Amino acid sequence: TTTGGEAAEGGDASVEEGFDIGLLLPESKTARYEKFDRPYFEEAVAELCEKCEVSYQNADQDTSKQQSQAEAMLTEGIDVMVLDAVDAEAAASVVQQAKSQGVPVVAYDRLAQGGVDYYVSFDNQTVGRTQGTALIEALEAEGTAGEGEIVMINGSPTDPNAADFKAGAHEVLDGQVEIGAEYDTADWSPDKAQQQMEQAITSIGADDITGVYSANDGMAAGIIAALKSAGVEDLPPVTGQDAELAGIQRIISGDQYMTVYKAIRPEAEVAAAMAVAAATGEEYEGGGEHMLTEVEDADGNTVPAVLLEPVAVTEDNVEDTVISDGFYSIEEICTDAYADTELCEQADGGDEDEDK
Amino acid sequence: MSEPVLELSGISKRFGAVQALSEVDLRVHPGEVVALLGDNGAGKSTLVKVIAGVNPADTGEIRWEGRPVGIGKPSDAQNLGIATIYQDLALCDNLDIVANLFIGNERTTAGILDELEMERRAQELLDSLSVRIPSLRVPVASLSGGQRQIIAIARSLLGDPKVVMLDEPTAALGVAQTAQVLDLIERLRDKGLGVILISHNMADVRAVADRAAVLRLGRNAGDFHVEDTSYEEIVAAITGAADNPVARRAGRVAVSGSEEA
Amino acid sequence: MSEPVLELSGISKRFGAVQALSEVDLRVHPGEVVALLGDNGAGKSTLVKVIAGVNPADTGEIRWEGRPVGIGKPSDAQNLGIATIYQDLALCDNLDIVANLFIGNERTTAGILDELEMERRAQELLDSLSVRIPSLRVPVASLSGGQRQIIAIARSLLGDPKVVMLDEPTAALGVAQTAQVLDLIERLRDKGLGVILISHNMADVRAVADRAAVLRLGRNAGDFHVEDTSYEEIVAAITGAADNPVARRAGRVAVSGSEEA
Amino acid sequence: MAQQTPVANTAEGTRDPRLVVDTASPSGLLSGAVRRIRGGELGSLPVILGLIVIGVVFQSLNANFLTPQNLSNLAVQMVAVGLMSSGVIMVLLLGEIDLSVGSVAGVSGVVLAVCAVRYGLPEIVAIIAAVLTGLVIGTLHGTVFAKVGVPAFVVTLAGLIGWQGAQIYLLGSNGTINIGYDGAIAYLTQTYFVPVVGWAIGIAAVGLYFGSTFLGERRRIAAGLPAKSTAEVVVRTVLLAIPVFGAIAVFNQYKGVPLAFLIFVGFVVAFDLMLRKTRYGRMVFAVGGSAEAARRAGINVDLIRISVFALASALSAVGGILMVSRGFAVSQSSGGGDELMMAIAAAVIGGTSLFGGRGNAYSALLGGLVLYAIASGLFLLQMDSSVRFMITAAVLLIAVVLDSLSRRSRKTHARG
Amino acid sequence: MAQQTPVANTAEGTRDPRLVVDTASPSGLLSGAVRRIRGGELGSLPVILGLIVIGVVFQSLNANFLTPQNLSNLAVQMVAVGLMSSGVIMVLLLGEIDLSVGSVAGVSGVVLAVCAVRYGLPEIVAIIAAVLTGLVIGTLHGTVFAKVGVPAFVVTLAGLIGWQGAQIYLLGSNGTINIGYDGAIAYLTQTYFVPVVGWAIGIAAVGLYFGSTFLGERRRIAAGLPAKSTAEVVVRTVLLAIPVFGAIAVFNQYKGVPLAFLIFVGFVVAFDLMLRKTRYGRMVFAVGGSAEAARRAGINVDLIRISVFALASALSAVGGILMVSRGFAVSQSSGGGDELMMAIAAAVIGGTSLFGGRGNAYSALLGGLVLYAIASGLFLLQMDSSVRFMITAAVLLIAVVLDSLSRRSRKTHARG
Ligand SMILES: Nc1ncnc2c1ncn2[C@@H]1O[C@H](COP(=O)(O)OP(=O)(O)OP(=O)(O)O)[C@@H](O)[C@H]1O
Ligand SMILES: Nc1ncnc2c1ncn2[C@@H]1O[C@H](COP(=O)(O)OP(=O)(O)OP(=O)(O)O)[C@@H](O)[C@H]1O
Ligand SMILES: O[C@@H]1[C@@H](O)[C@H](O)OC[C@H]1O
Ligand SMILES: [Mg+2]
Ligand SMILES: [Mg+2]
Repeated sequence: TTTGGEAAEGGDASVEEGFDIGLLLPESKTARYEKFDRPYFEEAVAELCEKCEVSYQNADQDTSKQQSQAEAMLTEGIDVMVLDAVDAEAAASVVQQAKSQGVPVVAYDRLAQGGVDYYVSFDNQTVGRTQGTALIEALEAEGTAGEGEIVMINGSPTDPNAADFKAGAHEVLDGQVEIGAEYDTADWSPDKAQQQMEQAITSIGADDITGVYSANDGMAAGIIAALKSAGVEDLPPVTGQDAELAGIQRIISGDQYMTVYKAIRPEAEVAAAMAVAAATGEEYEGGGEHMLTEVEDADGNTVPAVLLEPVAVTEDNVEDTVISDGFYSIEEICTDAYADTELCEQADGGDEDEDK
Repeated sequence: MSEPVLELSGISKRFGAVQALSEVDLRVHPGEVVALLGDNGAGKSTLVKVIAGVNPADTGEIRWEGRPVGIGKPSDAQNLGIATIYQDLALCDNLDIVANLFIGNERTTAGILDELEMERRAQELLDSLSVRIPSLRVPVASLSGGQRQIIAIARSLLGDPKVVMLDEPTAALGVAQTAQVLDLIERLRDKGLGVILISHNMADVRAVADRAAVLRLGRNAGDFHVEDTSYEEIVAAITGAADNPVARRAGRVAVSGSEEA
Repeated sequence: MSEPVLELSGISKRFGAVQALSEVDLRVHPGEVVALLGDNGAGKSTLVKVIAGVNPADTGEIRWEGRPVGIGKPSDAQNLGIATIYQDLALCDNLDIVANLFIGNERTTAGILDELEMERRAQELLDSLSVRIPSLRVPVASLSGGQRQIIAIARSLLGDPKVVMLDEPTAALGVAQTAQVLDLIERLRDKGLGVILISHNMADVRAVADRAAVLRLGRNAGDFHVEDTSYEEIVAAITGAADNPVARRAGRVAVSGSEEA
Repeated sequence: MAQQTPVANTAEGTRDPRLVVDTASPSGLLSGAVRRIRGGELGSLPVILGLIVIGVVFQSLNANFLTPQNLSNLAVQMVAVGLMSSGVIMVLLLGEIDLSVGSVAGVSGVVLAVCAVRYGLPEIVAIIAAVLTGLVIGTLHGTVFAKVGVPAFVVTLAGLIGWQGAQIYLLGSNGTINIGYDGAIAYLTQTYFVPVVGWAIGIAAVGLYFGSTFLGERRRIAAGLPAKSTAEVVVRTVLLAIPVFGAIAVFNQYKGVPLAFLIFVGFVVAFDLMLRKTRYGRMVFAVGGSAEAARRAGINVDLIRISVFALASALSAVGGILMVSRGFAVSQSSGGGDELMMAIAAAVIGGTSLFGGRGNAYSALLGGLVLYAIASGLFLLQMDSSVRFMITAAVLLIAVVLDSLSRRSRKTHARG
Repeated sequence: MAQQTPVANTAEGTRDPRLVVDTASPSGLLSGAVRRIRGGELGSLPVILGLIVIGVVFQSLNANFLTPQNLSNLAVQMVAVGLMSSGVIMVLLLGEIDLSVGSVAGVSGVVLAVCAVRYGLPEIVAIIAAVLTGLVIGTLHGTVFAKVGVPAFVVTLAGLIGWQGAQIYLLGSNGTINIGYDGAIAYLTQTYFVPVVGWAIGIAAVGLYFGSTFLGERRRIAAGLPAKSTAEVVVRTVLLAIPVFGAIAVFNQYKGVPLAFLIFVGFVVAFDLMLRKTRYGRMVFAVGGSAEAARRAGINVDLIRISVFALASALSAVGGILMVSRGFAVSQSSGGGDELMMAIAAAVIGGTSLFGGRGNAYSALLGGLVLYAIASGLFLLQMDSSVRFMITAAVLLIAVVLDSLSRRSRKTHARG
C-alpha cells in the first residue's frame, strides 16, 4: 500500500476525448449542495471539457456512506475525484483509495487529509472569524458593545466543521464580549437551537442578551423564533451562514443581522479547473483573481490551494452579493410575506418603472 | 327428523405437511346435541375452527339450514348464528372480565361504552354459572384455569345463536361448574339449538349427547346413537382397536368410577 | 406411617387484593397419591406454584424430608426433587417437541447438543404414553390441546424426582391417554414417589388417590381417606354445602356415568 | 377415617370473602393506597415522583428552572413531540411500532408551508392539507402492514426513509421556508389565554371530572354494583385539581395558558376517553392484547390496524404543524432529528408497553414532560454536549427505575 | 341403531399416516420443496429471491453493479453493520431490543483509537480493550434490564445517548483520530487472500458441511430415526456450494477473499452453530419463546439475559473496530449515523422476528446484503438524495413483500 503525501502522478485523460469526474458532496440537508455546488460545478466542467461526465454522490452527513460512494465511483472508473468530505480528517481513507488507483483528488470546501492534489475553499475558521467580526461591528453600531451578554449557538458536536467555525468565532469574540451561554447543537437542529435559546433567555433574561452568535442560518431561524416567542420586540443581532434563501429573507426583514455568503460559483469553477488539470496531467496555475497559494494539511503535506474570501451579508449588501451574483433572483426573495420590506419595495418600484 | 341446521360434507384441511382433516362429514339438527369424539390430535378442534371460520377448510361444503354457505372468517359464522367456545380460550389477557365477555359485542349508549349495563349483565351471567370470581375488574390473566373457562362459556351465551359449539368446555371446570354447564347444554337443546360438544369425558357425553360422531386421524370413524351404544364400542372407535389402553386398564383395575357404564 | 417427604404448614399467599391462600397445610408421604381438590379458583394451582417455587409463599413453612427448606425459585424445587406439571402448560411455543421436552435439561456430547439421543428418548417416552404426534420436529404451537398436555407430562418424567405434582394432567387428554396417565401415576406411587394430583374428575381421583385434601376459598376444607369417603361427602366439602349444583343435577337426571359411585 | 373440617355456613354474598376491601373512610383509602403501592400497582405515580425529583434537583442547581417562564416554555417545547408520541402510543397499544412519526411530521410540515407560502392558499386550507397528508400516509402504512403482511417495523422504516426523501424533494432547492410571524399557523404556538380564561377552563375541566365521576358512582350504587365512595371521588378530584390549578397559576404568572399546550392536553384527554370509553378504544386494546382472540370475536382486525396507523400519522402531522408553528419555518431537517426517539421514549417512560395492550394516553404527557424537563434543565446548566448526553442518559434511567422496581414486584406472568 | 364405519385394521407404524412424506427421489425432493413453498415454509428463500431481483434490476441499469470490484467493496462495506446486526439478532431472539449498538460501536472504536494512537499501546492490546469495553457495557445494560427490571428499550436508549456522550468526551477536542494505514487494525479490512487460499477455505467449508451432515444423517438412520436421504444431502451441499464458490470466484477476480468479510461470515457461522447446537443457544430461544416457561424449567433467565446483552455489545464493539479499520479513522460521529437502523433492519429483513424466539444468525448476512446492495446500486445510479431516499424505501418494501406474502399464508396462530 502507498501512503498519502506525494501528489499522484496525474492523469493521462484528455479534454478532447472527455473523461469522468466524480463529485462527492457531504450532505443534503443544507440547501447549498444540491442547489448550487452541484449545478455550478457541472456547468463549469461543461465549459472546460464538453465531453466530460460528472458523477455525483451525496453522503447524507455519513462518513462511511461517503466511503462507500467513493468506492462506487472508483468502480465506475472516474479519472479524477472532487471531494467535499463529511469529515475532512477521516476522509484520508478515501483519498488513499483513490490514489492507490491512480485517481487524483481535489479537496473541495473542506481540506481532506491524506495528501490531496489541490484544495479550494473558504476557510472554515475564516467563516467563524467573519461571523464574529460582524457581530462585534453590529454591537458597536447599536451601541451595546461592552454591555450585556451574548449567546453562542454552535453547530453539531459531531461535525468537525462546527469546531472550526467555533474556534474562528472565539478567536474574535473572546475578550471582546461576555459570553453568557454557549451550546453545541446536535444535528445543527433548528428546533434544538430554539430550545437552547429559550433556556438562555430564561437564565440570562431577554433584555440582557445583546447579540447571538448562530453558526448557520437554519439555527438562526430557531433562535429568532425563540426571541420572538419570548416577546422580544427589538431583536438583538443574530449571525448566520450559508446565505439560505430563508436567511436572506430574514435579513431583509430585519430579523436576522447577517449571514456568511460563500460565493459558490467561483469555488465550483476553480474546482472544475483543478479537476480538469489534474485529470489531464497538467498543472493548475490559478487564474483571474484566484490566487494559487499553498496550505499544509494535518499530515504535513503541502497542498496547492485557492482560498476564497467569505463575505458577510447584511441588509445593506444583499443586492451587491447574492442578487448581483445571481445566487437568488429578486422574485425568489420577495415572496408575499416579504413584499413590504425595503429591498422588495424598491425592487417592485423599479419594476413598475420599467413597466411604464 | 327435521332438516339439519348445519351440515358439512367432504371437509379437508391441511397444515403444512399434516393432513389434519380428510373428507369429513358432519350434521347437526336443531334441538340435538352431537358429541364430537376422538383421540388427541384427531382433528376435532380443527373441525370446530373450520366451522367457526377461524381456519377455513381447503375443500368441502358447508350447508346452513339447507343452503350452501361460505364461512371465510369468524364474523361469517357469527352472522349465521354459530357461537363457539374454543379449546384455546381466545381471551385477551390484558382486558378485564367484563371487557372480555363483551369483546366485539360491547353495549353502548350514545356511543359511550355502557360499563354499568355490561357489568350488571356479566354479574348475572356468572352467577347463573355459579362461579366465584373475586372481582369482575381484574385482567383475565390473573384468573384460575377454570375461571377463564367459565368466562369463555359465558361469552357465547350473550348472543342469540342457533348452533353452539363447545370444545372441551368442562375440561378445566370443577364439579359444580361442570354440572352447571351440563344443565346449560340441556337448556340450549331444549330451546331448539343445535349443540356440538367436544369432550373426552364419556360420562358427560353419555349424560347429555344424543349422537356421537367419532373422528380418527382426521377421518370419520363412526356415528352412533349414544343410547344404543356401549362405552366399549365408542372407545374402540376412538382408539381404532378393541385392544386399547382403556380396555387394558379396565382389565387390570378392578373397580373404577366411569368405566363400568 | 413413614415420615412425610413434603410437609407444608401455614402457607399464605396474596395477589394484590386477593388472599389466594390462607394458612394452608398439606403433607405427602412417599408412595402416596394425594389428590388436591377444590372448586375453580380455590387456590390449588397457587399452592402448586408455591411448592414449585414459581410464586413463593408470603408466609408459612415448607419441610422436605423433615427439615425446613426455602423454595424461592423453580430450580430450588427441582434440586430437591420436585417435578411439576403446570395447568398453564409452560411450554415454549417457538420450540419443537424434542426441545421442549428437554428445556433446561438438554443432553450434550462434548458441549454440542445430542439431538439424536434426545430425539430417541423423546420418541420412547411419547410412545409409552401412547400419543400420536405426526412429527417430533414441529413447534409445539401447532399441537392439539391434548398433545401439548402429554408433552408437559412426559417432560416431568425425564428427571428422577421424589415428588411429582400434576395440576389437572388429564383435563385435555383422550380416553386412551388418560388411562395411560393413570397407569403412570400408579407406577410412580409403586416406585415410592409422592404424588400430588389435582383433578376435577372424581372418577380419576377415586381410581388412583389414597388421600384427598380439599381447599375452599384458599383454606383447608377437609382431608379424607378416599376409600372411606363417599362421592357426596367430597363434593360437599368442595362446594361448601350439601345442597349444590351437583346434587341438584343428580336429583334431576336419572342415570349418569360418574355420579352414582 | 375422614378427618374433616366443618363446612362453614356463612352467608356469603356476591362479595368474595378473599377480596381485601378498602373501607370508605379516609384512613381506609390511605391504607388501600399504601397496599397498592406496596403491591406494585402504582399507575403513573412513579413517573410523577420522577418528575418531582427532576424538578427539585434542577431547581437546586439553577434557580431559573421552576420559573413560570421556563415552565411555560417547557409546556410549548414538548407539544410537537408529545403529539407524535400520542400517535406512537396508539400503535404501541396494538403491539406494533411506528418509526415514521418524525418523517411524517416533517413531510406534513412541508406540505403545510408549501400550500401556505408557495401557493399562497389560506392557512386553514394548508392545515387541512397537512393533516390529510398524514392521514393518507398512515392509511398507506396500515394497509401495507395489515393487508400485505409486511412487518410494521419494515413498513414504517421504509416510511421513515421515504417520506424524508419526499420532504426534501417537495422543499426543492431552497431548503427552508419561512411561514412568517403572523397568521393562523404561527398563532397556534404564539397564543396565550388571559388569566380568567385559563381559570375558567381549569374549573370547567375539574368540575366536569367531579360531576361525571360522582354521577357515575351514584349510578353504580343504584345498580347494586361495587362503587367508589364519595370520599374517594372527592380525594381523586382534589388530586386532579392540584396539578391543573397549579399549572394554570404558573402559566398565568407568565403569559397565560398556552394555546398549543391546551391543544396537546385536549388531544390527550380526547384520546384517553376514546381509548377507555368507546367501542373503538376497546377494540384497539383487544387487538393489542390478542389479535387472534379479537379476530375470533368477530372484530375486523385489519380495519382496526389500518385506522390506528392512519390516526397515528395524522397525529404526527398535527405535531408537524405545531413544530412548524413554533419555529416559524420548516426545513429539510424538520422532524429528522431525535423526534422519533423522543416520541417513543416518552410513551415508554409514561408507562406504555412496547408489547401491546397495555398503556394509556397520559403517557405522552408524562413521558414528554420528563424528557423535556431533563433537556430544559441541562440546557440551563450549560454543559459540554458530551457531559449533557451522559447526564441525560443517567437521569432517564433514574426516572424509570422507580417504576421498574415497582413493576417487578407485581408479577403478571403467574396465572392458572 | 349404531351406524358405524368399520374400524380400519392397518398396521400403523411409528409414522403418522397423516404426515405427507417426501420420497427420497429427486422428483420427490422437488415436489416437497414446491409444497413447502406453497405452504409458506420458505425460510430464507424470499430474501434470496429479493437479492436476485435487486441484482438483476441494478445490473440492467448500470453495468458496473455486478463487477467483481463492486461486489468486493459491497462485501467489506457491510461488515461493520453486519456484526452489529448479529448482536441485535441475539437480543431480538430474547424478545428485547438493543438501541445502543451504534453508540457502543462508536465508543469502542474511540477506545481502540485512543489506546492505539494516543497512548501508543500495541494494536492488539487496543483491540482487546475495545472488545472488553463492549463486553462491560453490555453486561451493564443486561444487568440493569434483568435485575432492576428497567425495560430494555429504556436501558439501551439511555445507552444510545450516554455512550455517544462518552465517545465525544473521550475524543476530546480533537474530533477525529486517524489510525494510520498500516498496522493490525488497518489490515483487518485491507487484507485480501490470494486465490488459492480462498479456494481452500471454500472447499474446506463445503466439505465440512457435507461430511457432518452426511454422517449425522447416517447416525440418525442407524438410530432408527427419520433422516434425510443421501440425495437430499447432496442437493443441499450443492445449494451451499454454489454461492460459496461463486463468491470466491468473484472475489478472486478482484483482490481475493477479503479478510473482513471472512471474519464476518465466521462470526455468523459461529453464532448459527451456537444458537442451534449448544445448550446456551437453546436457552436463548427458550427465554425468547416464553420467559416464564424457561424460568419454570429452571433456567437462570437473568443470566441468559445479561449474557446476551453482553454478547451483543461485544459484537457491536467488534463492528466498531472494523468500522474504524475501514475508515482508518474514528470521529465523534462514528456509529452515530444510520448504523442502528441498518443493524435492526438487516435482522428483520433477514427474517428475525421483533417479538422474540424466532430468527437465525444468517439474517445479519442476508439482510445486510439486501440493504447494502440497494445502497450500492443507488450510489451507482447517482441520484439526488431525495430521490434516493424514496427509492430506497420502495426497494426495501419490495424486498420483503414476497417474504411477507408467504408468511401470511402460514398461519401460526391456529392451535388447539
Ligand atoms: N395451526 C396448525 N399448524 C400445524 N398443524 C396443526 C395446526 N393446528 C392443528 N394441527 C395439527 O392437526 C392435528 C389435529 O389437531 P386438533 O387440534 O384438531 O386435534 P384435536 O382433535 O382437537 O385434539 P385434542 O383432543 O388434543 O384437542 C394435530 O396433529 C395438530 O398437530
Ligand atoms: N397472578 C395472580 N394475580 C392475581 N390473582 C391471582 C393470580 N393467580 C391466581 N390468582 C387468584 O387466586 C385465586 C386462586 O387461583 P388458582 O389458580 O390457584 O385456582 P385453582 O384452584 O387452581 O382453580 P382451577 O381449578 O380453576 O384451576 C383465583 O381467584 C385467582 O383469580
Ligand atoms: O455550511 C455549513 C457546513 O459547513 C456544515 O458542515 O454544516 C452546516 C452548514 O451550515
Ligand atoms: Mg382439541
Ligand atoms: Mg388451577
